[in-house]
Amino acid sequence: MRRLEIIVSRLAWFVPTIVGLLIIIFTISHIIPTDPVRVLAGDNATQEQLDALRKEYGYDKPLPIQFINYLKDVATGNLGISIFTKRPISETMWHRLPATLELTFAAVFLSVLFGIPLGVLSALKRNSLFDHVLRVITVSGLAVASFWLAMELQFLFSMNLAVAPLNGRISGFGPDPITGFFVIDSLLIWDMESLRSALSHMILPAITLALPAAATIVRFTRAGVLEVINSNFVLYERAMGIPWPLIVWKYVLRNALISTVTQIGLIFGVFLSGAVVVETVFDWPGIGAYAVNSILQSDYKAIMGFTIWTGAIFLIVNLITDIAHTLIDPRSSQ
Amino acid sequence: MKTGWRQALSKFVRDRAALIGSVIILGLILCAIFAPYLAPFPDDVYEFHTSNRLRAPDGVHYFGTDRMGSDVLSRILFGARITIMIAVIAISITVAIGVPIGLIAGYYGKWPSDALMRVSDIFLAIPQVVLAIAIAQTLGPSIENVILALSATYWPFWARLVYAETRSVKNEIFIESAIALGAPPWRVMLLHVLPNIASAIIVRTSIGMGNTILTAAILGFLGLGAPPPAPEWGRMIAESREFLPEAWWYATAPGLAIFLVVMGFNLLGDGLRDILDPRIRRAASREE
Amino acid sequence: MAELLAVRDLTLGFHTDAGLARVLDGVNLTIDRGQVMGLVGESGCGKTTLARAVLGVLPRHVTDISGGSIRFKGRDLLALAPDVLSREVCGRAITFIPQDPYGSFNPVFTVGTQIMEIMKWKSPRREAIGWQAGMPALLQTYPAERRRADRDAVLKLLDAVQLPQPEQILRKYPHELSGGQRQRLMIAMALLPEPDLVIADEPTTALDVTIQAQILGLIRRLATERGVAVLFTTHDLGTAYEICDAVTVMYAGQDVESAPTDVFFTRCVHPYTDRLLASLPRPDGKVAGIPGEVPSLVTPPPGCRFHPRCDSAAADCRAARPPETASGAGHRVRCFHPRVRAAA
Amino acid sequence: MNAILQVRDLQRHFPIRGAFNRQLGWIRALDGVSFDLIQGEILGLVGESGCGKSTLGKTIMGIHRPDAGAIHFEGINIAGLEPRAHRSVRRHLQYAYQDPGASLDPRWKIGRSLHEPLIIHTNLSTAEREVRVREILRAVGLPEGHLDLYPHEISGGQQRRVGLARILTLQPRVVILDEPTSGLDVSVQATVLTLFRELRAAFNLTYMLISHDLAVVRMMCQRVAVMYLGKIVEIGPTADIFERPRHPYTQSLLAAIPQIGGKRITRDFWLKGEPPDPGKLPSGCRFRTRCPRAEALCAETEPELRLIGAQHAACHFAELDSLRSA
Amino acid sequence: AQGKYVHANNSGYDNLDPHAVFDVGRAASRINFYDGLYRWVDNPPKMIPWLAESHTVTEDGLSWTFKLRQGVKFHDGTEMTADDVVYSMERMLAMKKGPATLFMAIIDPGTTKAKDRHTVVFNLKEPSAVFHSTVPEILIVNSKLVKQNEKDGDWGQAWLSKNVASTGSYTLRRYDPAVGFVGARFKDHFAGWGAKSFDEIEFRTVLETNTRVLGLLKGDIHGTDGYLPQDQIARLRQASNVQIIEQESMRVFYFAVHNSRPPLNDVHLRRALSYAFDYDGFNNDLLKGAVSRNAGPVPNNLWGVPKDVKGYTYDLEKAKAELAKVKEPMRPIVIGTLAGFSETEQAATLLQNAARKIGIEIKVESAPWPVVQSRMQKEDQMYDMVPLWKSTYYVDPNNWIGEMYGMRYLPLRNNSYYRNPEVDKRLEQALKVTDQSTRDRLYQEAGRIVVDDAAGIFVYNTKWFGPYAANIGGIRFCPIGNAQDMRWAYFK
Ligand SMILES: Nc1ncnc2c1ncn2[C@@H]1O[C@H](COP(=O)(O)OP(=O)(O)OP(=O)(O)O)[C@@H](O)[C@H]1O
Ligand SMILES: Nc1ncnc2c1ncn2[C@@H]1O[C@H](COP(=O)(O)OP(=O)(O)OP(=O)(O)O)[C@@H](O)[C@H]1O
Ligand SMILES: [Mg+2]
Ligand SMILES: [Mg+2]
Repeated sequence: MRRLEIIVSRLAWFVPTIVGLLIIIFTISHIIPTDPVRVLAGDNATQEQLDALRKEYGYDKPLPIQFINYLKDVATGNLGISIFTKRPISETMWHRLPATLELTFAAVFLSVLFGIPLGVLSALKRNSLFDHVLRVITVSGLAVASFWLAMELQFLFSMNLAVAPLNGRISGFGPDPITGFFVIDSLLIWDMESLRSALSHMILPAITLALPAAATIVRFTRAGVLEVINSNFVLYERAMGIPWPLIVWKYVLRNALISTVTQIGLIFGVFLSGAVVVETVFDWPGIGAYAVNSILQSDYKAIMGFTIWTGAIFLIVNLITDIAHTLIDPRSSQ
Repeated sequence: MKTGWRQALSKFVRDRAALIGSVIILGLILCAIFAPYLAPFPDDVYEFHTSNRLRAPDGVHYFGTDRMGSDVLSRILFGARITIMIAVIAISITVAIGVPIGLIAGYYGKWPSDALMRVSDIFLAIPQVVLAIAIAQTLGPSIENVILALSATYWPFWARLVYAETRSVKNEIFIESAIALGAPPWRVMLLHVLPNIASAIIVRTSIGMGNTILTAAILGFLGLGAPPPAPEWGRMIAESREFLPEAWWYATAPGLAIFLVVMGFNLLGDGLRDILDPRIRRAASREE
Repeated sequence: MAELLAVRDLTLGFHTDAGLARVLDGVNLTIDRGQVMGLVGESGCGKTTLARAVLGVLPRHVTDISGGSIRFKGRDLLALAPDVLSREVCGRAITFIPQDPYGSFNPVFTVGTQIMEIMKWKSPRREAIGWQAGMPALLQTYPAERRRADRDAVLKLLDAVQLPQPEQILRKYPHELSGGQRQRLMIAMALLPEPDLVIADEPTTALDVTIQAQILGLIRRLATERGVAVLFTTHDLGTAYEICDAVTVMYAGQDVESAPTDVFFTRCVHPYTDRLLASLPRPDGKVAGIPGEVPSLVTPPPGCRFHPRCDSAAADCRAARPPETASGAGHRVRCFHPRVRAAA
Repeated sequence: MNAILQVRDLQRHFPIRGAFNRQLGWIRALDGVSFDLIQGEILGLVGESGCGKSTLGKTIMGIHRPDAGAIHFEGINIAGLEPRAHRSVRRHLQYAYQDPGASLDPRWKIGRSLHEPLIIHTNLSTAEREVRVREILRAVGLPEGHLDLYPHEISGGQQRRVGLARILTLQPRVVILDEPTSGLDVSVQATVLTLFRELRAAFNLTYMLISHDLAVVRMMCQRVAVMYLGKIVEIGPTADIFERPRHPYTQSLLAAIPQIGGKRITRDFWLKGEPPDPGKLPSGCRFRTRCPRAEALCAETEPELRLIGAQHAACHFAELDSLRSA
Repeated sequence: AQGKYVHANNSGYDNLDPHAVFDVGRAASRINFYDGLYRWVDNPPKMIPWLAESHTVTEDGLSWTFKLRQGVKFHDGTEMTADDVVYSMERMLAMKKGPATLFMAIIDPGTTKAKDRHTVVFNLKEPSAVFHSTVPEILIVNSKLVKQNEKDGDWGQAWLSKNVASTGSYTLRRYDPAVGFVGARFKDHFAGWGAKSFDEIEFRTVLETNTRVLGLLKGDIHGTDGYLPQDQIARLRQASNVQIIEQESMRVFYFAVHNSRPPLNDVHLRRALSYAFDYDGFNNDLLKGAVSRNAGPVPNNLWGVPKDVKGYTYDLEKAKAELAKVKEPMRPIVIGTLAGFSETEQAATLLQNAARKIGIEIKVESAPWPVVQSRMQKEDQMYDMVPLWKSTYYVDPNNWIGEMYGMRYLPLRNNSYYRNPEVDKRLEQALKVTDQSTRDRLYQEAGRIVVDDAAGIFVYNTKWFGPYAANIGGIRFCPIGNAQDMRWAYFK
């Protein structure tokens, strides 16, 4: 019951939040000195050409009207035409989404795979050498600039050791899109060459993305476990002679994960911001790289499109996080 | 018996993380102040020696030279000034906006808190880096605009933090008892609530410094930061990118500088959290 | 009656920021089979620490056990390997009723899951060594047959602790139950493995008086029916009077006096016990506290730790801790200058 | 008799909220409470946890706004006064928190905490305040050196003294003591209770003593009120209530307290079950779900406080013999 | 016929429509999929007949009649006719994008006529000396096919952005805007094929320079763009499996200077700045001598260049002397650089550095090209100076000096806001007359004045260093299209 209410109330905030976001972005976009029409028309356009285009795209109307028209378009799923690529923005977004998701999932996978067990272990071995070393690593993981890490990884593994590709998502075009996820697609058509290529391209960007996230997970899991491990119920379970591994990996972990799960929304933010930079450095054809390009080109429609998308993704992730939270913590669905 | 602050100080000295962190930050500040004296080639911030470009590190140029033939070490030392300035001003603005808003919304509850939550929700609905990039780009690349973009995107964090802390402190009995004694709201907020959430703000500020520096570096990297020839670290890394295969030192030095400084602030924040945050302290005393 | 548990000269401390806190200092405690032994004393005197020492769940890294023994049915628990202790003693021969029935349930599992977990490992029907013995704990299974038998036992006991509709209760999460219900479940969980000794650490302090009365009655009745010995920790002398066969008093980490309940409340001879009883509120309004403060455990006074607050203290009290002297049947006291009372 | 404080039909309800701020129901923390506090007396207020004792105290203080009812303090109705107007009343009506350690700002030295009420309510100069603070410190038996200490640096008993000193600087007439001894060891409790008595004599105070420890109440109070789920079910002189409790709840409360040297009560304690959810009170008498004497009438009409002998009790069958002796 | 050629390009192929795209970076899709009426080849560029065999012009220079080649097949097998040419011109004019800007001023919609199946007539509004050199940009699409795919009168724009409908050398095999395209050799192309031409060509977008270089070194790709940083060229030269083809290009790097805004309207200040740029340091140290000093606006390797003009040299003494003569009050000068084009930034900082020494303060602002461009096109918003390249769209001095300093191109292409009647008179005349030697003289005279006026700081003409796998032969470089016309190339 409560779960449904959480979902509904989250969804109810969806639209106002996105509209609010758009107002912010729309406002700042219109301070851009770029004249979108000029960009659209190309290097050598004449004044009449510009006027015609201005009318065609509705740039001659007052700003509030433009905004309302834009909202109408957005409501119908039309994000407009990119000034720079001259293609529908939603199409580009859909086209690039699998790349970003594939990378993000890989990073989530890596960070959870390493983050949670390491977090538990360092909590158990609190103040041991292991814990100290891990603490140094996690603090470093959060301190390192992702673009720099990406470059250093490229320098080491691609340029010098030549064990991983420098950038890109796959060599060439990759398998024909079925799901759009190269790893899955190449498995579906059993194309081992593509699979190898896709995985080897993914490894460096995924590590770059996963490092700060894994560090965050380690820290939260560690703190969660430490908090739980001192709780009375652990004392009780120990006093009742329940085997220690069971206490840790079943009873403590489940409790500790409650706080970790609530952090996943935040971690996802880390991923999305990370994606923006990491995709740029690794030339990963996802929406993050598209956003940076659009921003650098002052392609404000594309920026707004990207903003809506990230806003929506972020809100959805938070929604999922909330639901997951109610699933693992029975107290919250009361 | 030791007083609260002296106790905190002695803990601080014992906490290695906080100590290392503050040593690093102190180092940064000293570098910034004494950059003209420390730098082997202080003129190289503006001075180019095109025939001397991309020299590998040696006894003269400890960190090598860059694409214009300037001494990388000297530029990094001067870059510390920019980094400190951006971080300090941005965080000050952020705190100045976020703390009062969070305090008032948290203290009064009801619609101010709703309004705050909604507005900050909107700001928090997309990753801060993205928003900062968008704003910085819109306003045009300059240090002032970087600061503006950072403050505009980071204030909700402080507002939220102060809001949450205020809400929880407000439930403390000593607050209720101050109200019961008849203390007016401003008195309660400024003299009771604020000092009690100060440690949380300090901790957050220290870690926030690190984040701000990272985001500023990203903006610099994307060419949205200080214009050339400012020796901004993110910009230096961006400049170095095309020379990465031949000139490894070029990217490595500013990257390490960012890393060290952010690490310093994070360590300090972590350490301060252990020292100042009573909740953790309580948990720690229960710990095995 | 045979000795079930014998704690001898147990001395231990915790490493703290301020230094080593000498929490227990040569504590002696004896519990016979089927006996309800009250352990009373003011807050911080080491009752919980003693109980946890017996259960072997003291905080590992900071505890410094410097002497003494805990003999349970002839085995020295302190000398036992932790995994043997956890497997064979804890939850099986010795079980535990905690003070805080809410915090001691894992909030994210149903109470049924938690009870069945205890039964899986600690059920009296579990053969000591099966083929699973060498398996890692995470991989061991719960044979369906035993599970069924265990479940029947659980339902029966829940009924005995006055929990109506036990099937439904097992499906609930801890936060969906009231404090009294939770504490009843804790009692049931302590009795299900059919232990010889139950350690109850202030099991009623978190409860209201009327509920407390119900729970105390329950513990008393079940202990008597099943012949289980109970170590009952409390700082409420009334509660101790209510359910204990015998009482041991502690002061600042030292046991000072131990006697059968009726003797204890009428003919106590240790000055501390005497002052403690005099501090109880009385209808006539004549109360007298104990002047002075509880000593720091990091720098405790030498000898008898009560001597700085004791009006009959003399030089010998500072010099050494008084030895245990018998003062009647089952009445032992550690004082050089016991109160002389006319026998009532 | 001179009632310094008259409480009439006081109500205070807390909403139970779900998501969306949707209201799911009410907790009737105070559900029509009336009583008088007589000048110079100590009135005990007992009842189980969550029955509304603290809420009553805080509502009288104006920390909570009452939903209905009147509170006359020295003849003025102070119920629902504006916060600003309430502040002047607070000089004379003070609330001592259950845990005085927590009621002192952990970052303020004791001295500063003691100055605060004077800064708020008076225009005294620093020096004048200092004199007053030292006076009061002596009255509660604390050395002056403590002014420079932080709350966590002094013992629990001393914290309680500071808490009282802080209240007494304003020379109040009525002090509401909320569970002043809970969590204290008996030896400390004895000292604290003695202090209360001495201060009352020295400052001519009237106390309302909230406690769930009947033994303390019996020792300290002239009159006792017994609360059950937001209502006073019995009120009267201490001796009468302890001798001849009329309400079955009071009877069971008395029966639940172990009496050293007396009969062992656990053998035949008769009260079953637990208090109902305060959000879902039963119809009629709110004690009927646990009451062994409950009849059909109890489910229909809610009993009002009636005068029986020297005390008032809210039970349809208050005249019957006590359950304990039955 | 053999093999697949893989090219790594530094910008994205996000649109294949030949009438929408018109920048040098994306020339490969235009040139390999589509054919124009004529075609530019080689260096210096020659125009050869292509879809058209020949043309005639009326006396007044207004009516241009092109004779089309017969039997040219579109990829779908239908024949290319004059109707397709008319449709293509109308389509360009209607869409008003990219290449349309070359024609909109001189051709009105509806005036282009198909005289017969293989003859087409363009009717100009005014005589134009440059029209001839823009004819190769009239790329022909399959009008029937495009019309079938029109939606809501969009001239088939949505469809053609992802598809190819042409007679061109290659047919579209695969396309992904984020990745690039693959073309398969069109066997029936009218121009025929050599024995060793590629079966397939793949153009990938690889934004990162290092990846392109590494790919070339590893043999994953066979060619990449020819304007790599010199450090990379140096690196590639050392590899045995890579060849560098060196060609003089027509891409002039200069500072556009706002000639109308004080104090830059003072010729002495402009001269001072021209003396303050370290040409040698920039061309020889930073760019490792890979470029050649170009003293004026028109590339040295084109006609119309006054060969005797040596231009300015780096001389701070002379700069100081000029600065002393400046009457306008001084203020900080703002240079706008192109974000992502580090050369512009390096040039700006180099000038900044030298100017500081003679007491001129310079501020550098970086912005993306669209921002810079749109500011340049407004007289009040134009930066004081912008370092940038002037690329080849058609091979005529008008592409450079005409558009840079002719008043008729204010403000869209003349971003220098340079208004000199003496120069303008000559530029206008050169547009009308068709006699080559007269035009050569006019452009030389104009160029001389512009340089003397220091209307811009002219730095270098680019050299093109085409990095290709060593086993590639037949690369024909032409400044237009930058050697991305793959139909002549082959594996050795
Ligand atoms: N982990 C620990 N580290 C340091 N000191 C500890 C630790 N656990 C307990 N102590 C100290 O040991 C002393 C005895 O604690 P213990 O919990 O045994 O007292 P108790 O008699 O059970 O008190 P209470 O009645 O309050 O429960 C206290 O002073 C306590 O502060
Ligand atoms: N601020 C509040 N908001 C909502 N509910 C409240 C609030 N304060 C008290 N309550 C509820 O009102 C009821 C009475 O609470 P109150 O604190 O007055 O009880 P009490 O008798 O003082 O209990 P205790 O003996 O535990 O102190 C409880 O059910 C409590 O949960
Ligand atoms: Mg205890
Ligand atoms: Mg209360």
